[in-house]
This record gives sequence, structure tokens and C-alpha cells, in this order.
Amino acid sequence: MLIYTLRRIIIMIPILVMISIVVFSLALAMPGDALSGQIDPQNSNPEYIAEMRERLGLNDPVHVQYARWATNILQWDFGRSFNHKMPVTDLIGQRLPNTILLSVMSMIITYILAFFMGRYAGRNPYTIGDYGIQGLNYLMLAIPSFVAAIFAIFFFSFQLGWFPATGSIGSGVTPGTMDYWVSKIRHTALPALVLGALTTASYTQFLRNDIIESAQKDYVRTARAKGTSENQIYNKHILRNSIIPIVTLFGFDIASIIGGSVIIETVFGFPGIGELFVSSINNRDSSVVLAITLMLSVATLIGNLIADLVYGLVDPRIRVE
Amino acid sequence: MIQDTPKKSEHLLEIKDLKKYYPVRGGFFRKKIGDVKAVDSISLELKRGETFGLVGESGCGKSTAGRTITRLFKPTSGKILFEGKDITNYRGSRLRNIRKDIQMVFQDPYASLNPKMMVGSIVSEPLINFGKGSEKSLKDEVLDLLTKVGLPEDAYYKYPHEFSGGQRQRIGIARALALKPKLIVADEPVSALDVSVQSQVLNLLKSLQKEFDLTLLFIAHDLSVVKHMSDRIGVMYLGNLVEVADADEIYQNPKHPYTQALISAIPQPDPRNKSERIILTGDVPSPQNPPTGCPFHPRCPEAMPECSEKRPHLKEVNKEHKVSCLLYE
Amino acid sequence: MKKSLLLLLAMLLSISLLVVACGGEDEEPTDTDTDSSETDVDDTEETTEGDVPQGGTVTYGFTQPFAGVFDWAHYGGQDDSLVLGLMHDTLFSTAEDLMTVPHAADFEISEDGLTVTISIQEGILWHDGNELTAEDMVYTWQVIAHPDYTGDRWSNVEMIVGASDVRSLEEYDPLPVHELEGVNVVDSHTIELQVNDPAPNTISNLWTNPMPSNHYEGIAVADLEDSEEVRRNPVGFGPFKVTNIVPGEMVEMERFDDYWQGPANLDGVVYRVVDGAMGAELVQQGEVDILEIQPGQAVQLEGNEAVQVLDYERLSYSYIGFKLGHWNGEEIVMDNPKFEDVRVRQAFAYAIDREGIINAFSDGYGVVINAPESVISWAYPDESTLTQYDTADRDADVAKANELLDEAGYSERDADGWRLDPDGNPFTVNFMAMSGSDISEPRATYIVQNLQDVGVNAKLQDGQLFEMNLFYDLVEEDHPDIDLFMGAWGLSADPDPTGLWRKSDAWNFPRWYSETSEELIREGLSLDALDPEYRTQVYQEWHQHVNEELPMIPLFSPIGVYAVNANVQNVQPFLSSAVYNPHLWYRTDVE
Amino acid sequence: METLDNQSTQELKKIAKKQSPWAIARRKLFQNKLAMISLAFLVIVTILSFLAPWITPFDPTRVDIMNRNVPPGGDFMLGTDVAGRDIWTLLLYGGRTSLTIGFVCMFLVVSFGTIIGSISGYYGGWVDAVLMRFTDFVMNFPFLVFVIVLASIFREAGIWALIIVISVLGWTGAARVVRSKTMSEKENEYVMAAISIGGSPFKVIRKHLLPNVMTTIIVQATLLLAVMIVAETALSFLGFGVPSGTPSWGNMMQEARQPHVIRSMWWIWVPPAMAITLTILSINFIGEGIKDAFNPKSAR
Repeated sequence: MLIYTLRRIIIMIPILVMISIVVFSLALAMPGDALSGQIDPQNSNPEYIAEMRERLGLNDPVHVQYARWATNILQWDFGRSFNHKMPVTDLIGQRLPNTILLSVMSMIITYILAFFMGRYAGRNPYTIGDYGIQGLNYLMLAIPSFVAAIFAIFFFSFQLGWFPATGSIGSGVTPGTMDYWVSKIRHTALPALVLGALTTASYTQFLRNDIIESAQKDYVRTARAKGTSENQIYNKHILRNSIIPIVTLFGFDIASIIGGSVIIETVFGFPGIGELFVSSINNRDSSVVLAITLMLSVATLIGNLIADLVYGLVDPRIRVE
Repeated sequence: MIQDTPKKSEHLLEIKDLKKYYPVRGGFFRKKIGDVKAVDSISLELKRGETFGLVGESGCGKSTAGRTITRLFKPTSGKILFEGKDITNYRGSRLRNIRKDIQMVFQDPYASLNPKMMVGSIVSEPLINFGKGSEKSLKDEVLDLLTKVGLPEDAYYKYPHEFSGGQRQRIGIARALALKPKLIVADEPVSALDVSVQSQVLNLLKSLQKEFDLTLLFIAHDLSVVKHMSDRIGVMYLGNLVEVADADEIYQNPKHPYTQALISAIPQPDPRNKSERIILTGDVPSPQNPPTGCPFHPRCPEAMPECSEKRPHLKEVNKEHKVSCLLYE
Repeated sequence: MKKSLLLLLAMLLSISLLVVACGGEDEEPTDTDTDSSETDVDDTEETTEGDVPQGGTVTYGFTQPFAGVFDWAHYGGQDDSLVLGLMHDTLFSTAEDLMTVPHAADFEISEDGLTVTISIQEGILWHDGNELTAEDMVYTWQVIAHPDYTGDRWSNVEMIVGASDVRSLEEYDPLPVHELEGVNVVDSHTIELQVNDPAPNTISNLWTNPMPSNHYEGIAVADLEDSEEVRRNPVGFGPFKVTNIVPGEMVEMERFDDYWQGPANLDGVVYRVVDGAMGAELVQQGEVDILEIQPGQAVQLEGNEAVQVLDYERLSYSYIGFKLGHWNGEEIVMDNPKFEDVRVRQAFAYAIDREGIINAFSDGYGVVINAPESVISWAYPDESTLTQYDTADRDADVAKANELLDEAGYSERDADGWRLDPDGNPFTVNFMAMSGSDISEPRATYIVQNLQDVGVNAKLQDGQLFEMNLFYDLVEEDHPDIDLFMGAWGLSADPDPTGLWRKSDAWNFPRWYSETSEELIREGLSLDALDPEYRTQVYQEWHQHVNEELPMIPLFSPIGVYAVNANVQNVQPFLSSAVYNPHLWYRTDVE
Repeated sequence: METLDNQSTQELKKIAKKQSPWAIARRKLFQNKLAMISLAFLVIVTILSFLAPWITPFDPTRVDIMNRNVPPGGDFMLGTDVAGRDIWTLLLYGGRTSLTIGFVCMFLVVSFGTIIGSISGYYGGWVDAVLMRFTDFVMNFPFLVFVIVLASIFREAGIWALIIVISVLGWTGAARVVRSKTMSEKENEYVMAAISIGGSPFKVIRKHLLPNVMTTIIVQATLLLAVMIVAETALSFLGFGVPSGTPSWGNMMQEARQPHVIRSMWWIWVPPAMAITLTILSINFIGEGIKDAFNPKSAR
């Protein structure tokens, strides 16, 4: 397993290099000075642009530029945001905690919802409750995230007034205080709920089917024959076996959470990475766009890696291929 | 048909030292760390018109041998000469062309027929592949073939799943015959069938062999099936050919301890004629780690000390009787 | 000058707050001090210490995360300028008619227009206790002229004698120690400045926002923008001093008791980033006290007692330009025959329903203009001298448009009813507009429809809108597909048309000039124009000329809207923000 | 050898049809009520969308500044939007855009995925290794993020650029599914048999592997159709999709980025939201139905 893990990690290196090349090519295709964010896109004075291009080495051959860009990135220098007037790393550093909070909350919501709904449906298959949960699942699978987000804003924020519709923090709270965190969580709750609910469906379905299947297994019959109580059978024997595969789905989630958060954060005006990404594209803040693209690609790569590794841990056959 | 044969040999097929290994990879860089020796050196010749029975336990590599001989698999080394031409390294269209002469009947009549195709298309496909016959004559030809293998004409528009196993194997045979090949490799054609229909299919094969002037390589896992079919028989063990002789000779005078064991396992119709049954002990070793020396020695009732060290070779003990055993060296 | 005009206000400001990030939107306040302007000191004495309630905090909202560059010479967007307006002050300010007037300093210009004498008021303190002196101002010019300077205010010191020499130094000290030849420090509070050429707008163009030179001591020019002194603990001499910065979210400020105009009424101001889309609600709920909102939201607030809705005319205008030629790299070449006939241009102006556009898409928050100038400028011409292309009678306007087109020879129609040009060839018009807000597309489509309604085969270019930067890239390179384009300009307080209207201006997007226009623009900057009345007269004539020639159809001058908590008094939006005399703000609901 | 006369050939063919695996699947599908209702819904939506010019008298692009934000009822069945356009008209024309893009993208993605997947699965070895590494590589790009970046680079090129960008990044899942199905299908002896009778690789893939992988491809295609429609609408909603003047469900939803529209002008966003959701839901049900119909183990 260790060797397998190491191998997978080493294989990642050339992939990373290739990804960086693709992202770099996108940078070249993007209008303006994408790599450093140093040229003011609103200043079109030809002399200024020519001077800046020369000074920033944008007239160098492509491979030289790539090497410089890659070296900078290895030194954690992603250039400057033109719009935000600060190093991209600082900017992302400001937004990242919000996105992480959102993702973690959405995952917690996913697991909690899936656990209870899946358990109920699995224990009571083919009942009204089960059908209800199944129906809900179908709906959650079908409804696109942005539509769900708008409905959620309409009902929970505007009709019921339970949650704020937008932003990540209320007014007048001082960072670090209790109020601050309460406000933060209240603001994150609705987007996290929408993001989490959408991935819940497949988990619930998985758990339900797994429980139903396990319920017919021999060891469960044996347990039943021995007179173990139904509750014990489900909680001790079945659930424990069915939970493991669910947990392993985690790695695959990273990619879907990334895509989801771009949309959800934009709809909710939630100042995280996804929202920064979309607004930077709109403002042609290319260095930010590139850094985020690269970052999210690496995150996806790592997510796939974790998924593979965890999967390999659970099912040793995978390793041999 | 093929006129370019340099010397018209009496053998239709010659196989020399044929090997088929599968690499085993492992370790950090997925380097090759060993081989599964599915076929570990076999040599044999098939005369025109004869039926050669190839026998061995399951897992001994006989199916692999069959598929390598028909060049469905690429051999690791060795030579395959068909009508004197070396077809070992044929690729692409040259390889496709030898299919006109070498055909195969598969083991599993359920899996070897495409479930999504009607019988008519299945049987006509080889003809279409080689552009033989117009649409009209094609259908006549297929119906003819179906009749010959004993199927009703309305089979033409049916799907494989509507037939029994025996009938399906007939479809497979019709397909193999369509191109009028010179050699058919029948890979355990009846092992998946009910005993009651086995003999029907065997008889069909036998009669078709005469009608079409076929050379037949008949692969089976027990001697009783091949007994009536074959002119000569070869016995395989763990990728190696251990004994080759005329059918009668093998039954009457088996030399190799393994062959003896196989023969003793054939149920005797006459209970009075009771011979002692030789029971083999132990499991068939893994072809990835074959035993040193004679591959059979761990299970051999007559094993000698040197059997674990020295590797026997196929030697002629009688006319037309070869055996690979240190007892006879 | 060019750079001061640089900020094309991309979006049609009245409605675009949502989309435009901090960089693109604000009109360049640097040369006008508009954001921070403090007018005359006259009546402040009584209000500051007199009868108004003291204490309380006010929350000033902004709808985009701020960059956090709290230095006048380096900041880039309105996000930071609002904070600067609260914590900083300036030497001169802009009066209601957009004239530059003395504020923390007095100024005097010599007869020949070549010498400017600046005398800073004594006793003004920075937040760190140092006194504001001439040194601070000199230091600031040296920073901006320095070769390593990272901001874009060069054009505001360019006119100082010797500035160019410093900027082009090959070898230099990383610190701003290189003296400018034309700067002569008379005493600790007086500077005599030599400029290269006389101009009536020297004083409004000149950079007069001093930096705290003691605070910045020892910092290399190249590092200034990212320094802790700018970003973490900025120092100004305005009414409020910064106490806490949460990057991108909030800046807390408290009263600076030694403020030179007297301490502010409020205890402090919190500047915080809020969600613009929720604007009106946030003010209603009292989460934010002062916030610029979209006109659409203002409608919701009508009749709400808890909120005051304050309008102000923004210093910008929108227009539809005709492409009449191209830029050859050095000057304008008027070679595009499509709209050569002035009657066609005028017909288009009649055809386009500007009043309808303002009412429908800006909820009425805009003023129809007939001259390319903001209505608040002293240079905006007398409407009665201009041709009115948008009368109250829409049908008459359309009839007039048809009549003009017929007259110009575009009377023949093809099978689909579209007008043919005088030679009988198809006459198609590509209209290009920016994307950005929810009404960008309907508005552009409506304009196309207006033209179609008078038989002009107009369509949106490529059937779509263009993102702002791309739009301006294409407009600037005179993309051959563009016939008509809808743009907007943010203006500086000085009305000089140079930079946008001269034959030699790359940003003259309609690619139009005339001898009359060139002459008048030159005249407006002549020595004679040092007399404001004469200058006003010159610009009046220039606007009449443009109004007849109509190289662009001026659309409207947008009106901005601030929602302010009813308990907060003395807030008065001006030019581009409500940060205007913040030391006079007070709350009525404090003990 | 006499041949069958024509009439009996026809009859036999009929019998054959009835009993073919396809026929069985079709019968099962027809018996699945939910799938049939969904199919009917989808067909009706498609037909209405494509007949839009004959159904509604309004122009989907004409701005009417006198009738902006009109609530449902009266002249406008579902009201009007911020530009004074009839919502019902936009819904029909928008469906045309969204469904067309969905179908075209799905077709491209499935075709590309099938080609890559079947070649990879059939040949195995280094061909497989190269193609799958490439697939994995493309898979590592977060789909939405890259689509947005590419769409913003090629924005001028219009709808086709959007379709190509979505397709170029969207095929990987299909390729993997087709590959693994091809590999398992390849284990069947009939593939070996097809080779043994002299079929060229192309022919073996096309005639033998693909028909047997087809059920997987069809199921995958329905899933992808839903994904592609969501991708288009989401991109348009974010402003990176269909040009804003072109009616599409995603563009209609774009107006719901204004909170006051969400709050008080529900008629602007609820219809497209429902149209998108119901379309996706019905496509999913159809997909489930097809999956079920092809599953030999399922009853019905």
C-alpha cells in the first residue's frame, strides 16, 4: 500500500507539470498581461505597454516565460492582482478560509442528511417514508445548484427570514468574538445547505441500497437467528459495514464541491474562492484567474488521488489493476 | 489455393518450440518480475486431414495453445508454420488472410455468439469479411451451411438466445465452416454441453471433417472425448507436451505417468475389466512458479530424485510415439 | 492629462454597481480631490461644537471588497478612496461648480501661468502627531516622479519643471531623494513651483495630496505600495484615524481630536463591505447607515421613514459614438464614409429614445444631455443654445429622423423595408454595447429597435454584448465591424476636452475632429483662458459646434443614489461619493 | 438449395423483431409509467419549443419599455421580464436554445467518449495506457472552472465556441464508462470469434462491441444530456454561456441574480427554474427507465 501510494504521488509530478503547461497556455491565450498582473489593462498608452512588456519579459520566448512563471510559482509567487492591488497569494489567503468553511459545512450537512435519510430508507424499504426519501433524492439530483440556490434564497431568506441571503459576515461584529462566529456560520449555513443537499442524494441512495443488501446477508440472518434485537442488528452489524464505503466517496467530492462552490458562492455573493474566480474573470484580473485555475486543478488532482488511495485501501484488488 | 508454398510439405501445420508467456509486473516501477508460462514450449505437427487431440487438465495451457496456434494470441517465441509458411509474426491484413484457412470453434456456445446478432448475420459474417458472395448467393450459402450443421432454415432470422446449447454450438461450427478452412481448432467444443448432446456434436464434427476435408485440432480436457475422434493424441501438462502418439497406442500403451493416470481415470463400461485407478495427489502447480526439473515430479507416483533437477525432453520411444519423461531417457 | 481621463467609466454608472469591480468604476478623483473634498471652512465652527448631538458611530457600506491601499498616490479604486476620504484630507478642494478652491492650503498662480505658490495652513497635524509641512508635499512629488513609482499619477506631476528628468534617471536611489528642479521650498509651509507650460487647469491637474513623509521614512519607493505603513497603519490628517483593518472586509476609524477643522461630531466611522444586491434592505434594517444603491432599489425605499434617499449627479456621461475614421498610430484619419452625412447622425439622435431609456432602464435616474459633459460642470453649455434631439413629442422626433434620412438620400427601401443608402446599396448598422448588468442587453436591444423603427437595418454586433475590456479594446483598435458603439466617460473636474477630442488623441473614439474644434480646444487652454469667463465662453462655443456636428450622441448624465439612515444627518453625496465633510456628520439617536 | 420465399421472410423478421433484446427492452420501457410520462413531457417540451414561432405572437427579443415587469395575467400569460418581453414566449424560444445545445453537446461528448473508450478498451496495452492517461489528465481539470476560463477566452465566437468548449472537456466520464464496459465485453468469446473469422479491428468494434456496449452508451447519453443542459444553463446564468440577447433558460434565470427579482418578481424566474428542473427530472427518469429496461434481472 505504501509503495502504491508513493507511486501514485510520484506519478502526480509529471501530471502537475503538464497541468501547469496547460494553464500557462491559457494564460497566453488570455487577453492582457495574464502572468503578473503588472500592466494596467485600462492604460492603453502604447509606450507604457511596450515599456512594461519589455520590463516584465513578455517579449521573451515562450519557454523562457514559462520557466520564469513556473519558478515564481514554486516560490509561491503568483503575481499581483490588478484589481485588488495585492499579491494574489494574499488575496487567495483572505478568501480561502471562507471557502473551506463552506465546504466543510456542506460536507457535514451531506453526511448528516445522508446518514439519517439513508438509514431510515434502508431500514424501512418500500414504505411511504422510503418512497418519500427516494422522491426527494430524485428531485435533489435533478435540480441544478443555481436553481436550488435561488429557491433557497426565496424561501429561507425572503419568505421565512431564517438566514441572510448573501455575504459571509454580518455588520458590526468584531472578528474573534462569539458574535462573529455565530454570524459567520449563519451566513454560511444556507449556501452550505444547498451545496450539501445536492450531493446528499447519491449518498443516501448508496447507503439505503447497501443496508437493504446487507440485511439479506448470512451474518445478519445468523445474528437474527441468535435473537439479536433489530436495533442492534442495524446499528452494530449493518450500519458499520455500510458507512465505510460512504466515507471513501469523500475524495471524489472535492472535484464536485469545487464546481459547486463556484456557482453557489456566486449566487450567494459569498466571498470565497469561487466568487473571486468569477469576479476576476469578469474583471479580467488574469493573474488571479490563473492562480485559482491552477489551484483548483491541483485540488482536483489531490481529490482524485485521495479517492484512489482510499478506494485502494478498501478494495485491494484495485491496486493490482 | 495458395500456390506460393515453397515446398509442399506433408504437414499442414508445424509448431516448433512454441511459447506463450504473460509478464507479471510489480514493485515500485512496475517492472517485469516474472512470467506466467501458459504455454512453455510445445512442438507438434499436424498432417493433412488428420484429427489431433490435445488433452490436459484445465489450466494446463491447452486453450492458450489453441489460440496461439490460430494466432489469436501473439506467441512469445517459437514458430508456427502453416503449409510451410511462417505465420508466427504475421500482422494486419496478412494475419487476417490466414483466417480463411484456419478457423476456430469455441468452448462456450453461450459466450461465443454475439447476442445482438441474428444467426444469419453471424454465419454470413466471415463471408462478408472476405467479400465472398453477393447478397443473394450469401443467403443461399448460409442457409446451406445451416442445413449442413443440422439447423432449420428459420434459424436464419433468430437470435442465439432462442437456441439450446447444442444448437448454438452448431451455429458456431457453421460459422467456422463458412470460409471452407483447411484447419479447424476446436477448443473443447462440447465441454459446456449436456452429455446427451455431446455425441451429436462430436458426430457432426466428424462427418463434416470428411465432407470438407478438414484437418482438426481437437482440444479437450479428458481422454474419453477425444478417443473416438482423434487419429493422434497429445497430452499436455503445465504448458508442456508430455506425450504424443497414435490414439490407439496411447490407450493401450501409455508411457508417461501422467498419461497413465489420466487413462486410469476413464470410467470403464465393463465393471469386470477393473484396472487399478491411479490417483494423483497434490494440486496443479502455478504456471508462474513451475517446479524445477520435470514439471510433473511433485505429483508423479514414480518420481525419482533426479526428476526435480533434470528437465526431460520429448523423445521418440517407438515409431510415432514420443514421451517426455526421464524414465525413458 | 491623458491618464487623468483614463478612467473610462466603463459601465453606465447609474446601474452598474453590481458588476464593476473596484478598479473600473470610479472616476479618477486624483486630480480633483472629489472624494475627499472639504469645502470652505466658514460655517463649520458652530456645527462641530455647537448644537448637534455628539458621539455615535456611522457605518459606511461599500459593495466590493477593498484592496486596502490607503495612500492617495497609490490606490486604484473607489473602494479605497472612500476610506482615504475619511482619514485623509487634501490641500485644495473642488467647489460645487467644480472649480478648485483653497482648502488646507492656499494657492496663487503668477500672471504668466508658470509659477504656482502654495502656502499650507500652519498647525495642521498628522494622526501621528507630526505637523503637515511643505516637506510632505515635496516628498510626495518626488515619490511620484521617481522611476520606481508603482502608481499611475505621473501625469499629475509631469508639468513640474524637472520632473521628467527625475523620472528618466538611469541611476538612482531607491528612496525618493531626487529633487525636482522646479520645486522651491520657500519656508516650512510655502512652496514655489515652476511648471513647464502655462495652462488654466494647472492647479486642478497638479497633484496636491501630501503623503506623511515622516511616517514613510526609509521606505523605498518601489515598496511603498505594499508597505505596512500604507496597508496596516495608514496615517492621514483627516477627521478620522484608522484603528483596525480587517483586510477586504472592514476598516474601523475613530475621531481624530486634533483635526484641523475641529474634531468630528461622531466617535467613529466603520467602513464595511456589504452585499450590494441587498443594499436597500441593509439600510432599512440599520445594518449600514450610508450606502450607494442602485436606482432600482431606491424605488423600494420610497415612503420609508427610516431611510433618506439622497440623489446626486455623477461626474460622467454616456454616449453613442459613430465611427467616422480610424487612428493611424499618431492621429485621427476621418475616412469612414458611412456616417459622413451629418443629417444621418442627427437622424439617429432623433430616432433614439433617450428619455425612454433613462425612465425604463435607470428608473429615471439620469438627465438627458445634448453635450458631452456632465451637467454639474460649470462648462456644461446653456441648453437653450443647443439643438434638442429628444423633445417631449416622441412621434415628432421619429418623424424628424425619417425626414432627415429621406433628405440625406436614404429614402429607397429594400424588400424587407430597410433603407438603402443614396447609391442604392444596403445600409446596415452594427451596434456594439457592453455587457455588465441585467439591463445592458435590453437597453442595447431597445436602441437597435429605435433605429429599426426608422427603417435602419441595425443589429447588435455579433448578436451579443461585449465584456467591458474587450469592448474598449475593439473600439480602440477601430475594429472594422463597428459602426456605432455605446460608451461612457468618467470626467475630471476640469472640462478641457483634450485627451478625448483632439486630432492627436488615441482616445478620441469617434475618430472625429474639425478645425473649429481643434482651435477652440487650444483656445480653452490659452493664456486668455486664465480668465474663467472667457474660458466658459470658449467651451460654450465648442459644445455648440459638437452639438451640430454630432460625432457622438450624448445620452445622459447619470444620477447616483445614496440610501442613508434617517438618524444620520449632514450627509451630502457629491461628485462620486457621500464622503464629503464627514466631520460634520452626526447622529440624532445618541444620548 | 431452395430459398425462403419472400412472405415467410417477412414473417420471420417480424418474429425476430419481437424477440430481439431490443424489442424486449422496448416493451419493458413502454410499461414503465414514470419513464413514459417523462418521455411525453420531454417530447411536448421539445415540440413546443421548436414550434414557438407558430405558438406565440410575441417576438422573443423585442424590448417593450412600456410593459416591463408585468405580472402574469392579462395580455401576458406569464407576465413580462425586465425588458418587457413575454415570459411564455421566452420560455419557448429559450427551450429551443437550451435543448439544442444540450443535445448537440451530448452527441459530441458521447461520440468522442465512445471513440476513445472503445479504442482504448479494445486494444488495451499501450494504446489503452496512453488514452487513459490522457483521459485522466483531462479529468483533472475542474470542469466548470475550465469551461468558464475557455468560454471567456473564446466568448466572441458565440454559441458554437460554447458547445465545443463544453464538449472538449466533458467526454472523459463517457470514455471511461465505455472503456470499462468494452473491456468486460471483450472478454466474451464472441469477440474472439469475430476476430477469428477475420474481422478487422474497426469492424469488430463497430459490429460486435458497440452494439453490446450500446445499452451503456444510451444510459450514459441520457445522463449526459441532463448534465449538458445543466452546464449550459449554469454557464448562461453566470454570464459565460449563450450571448445575453439570445433567449435561453439560463439567460432567463440570470435576472434572478438581483435579489429584488427573487423576492418580488417571482414570475420572471420561477418558469425557467421549473422548466429546467422538470426537464432534467424527466430526462433522469427516462434514463432510469432505459437502464431498467436493459437490465435482464429486472422484472416487468
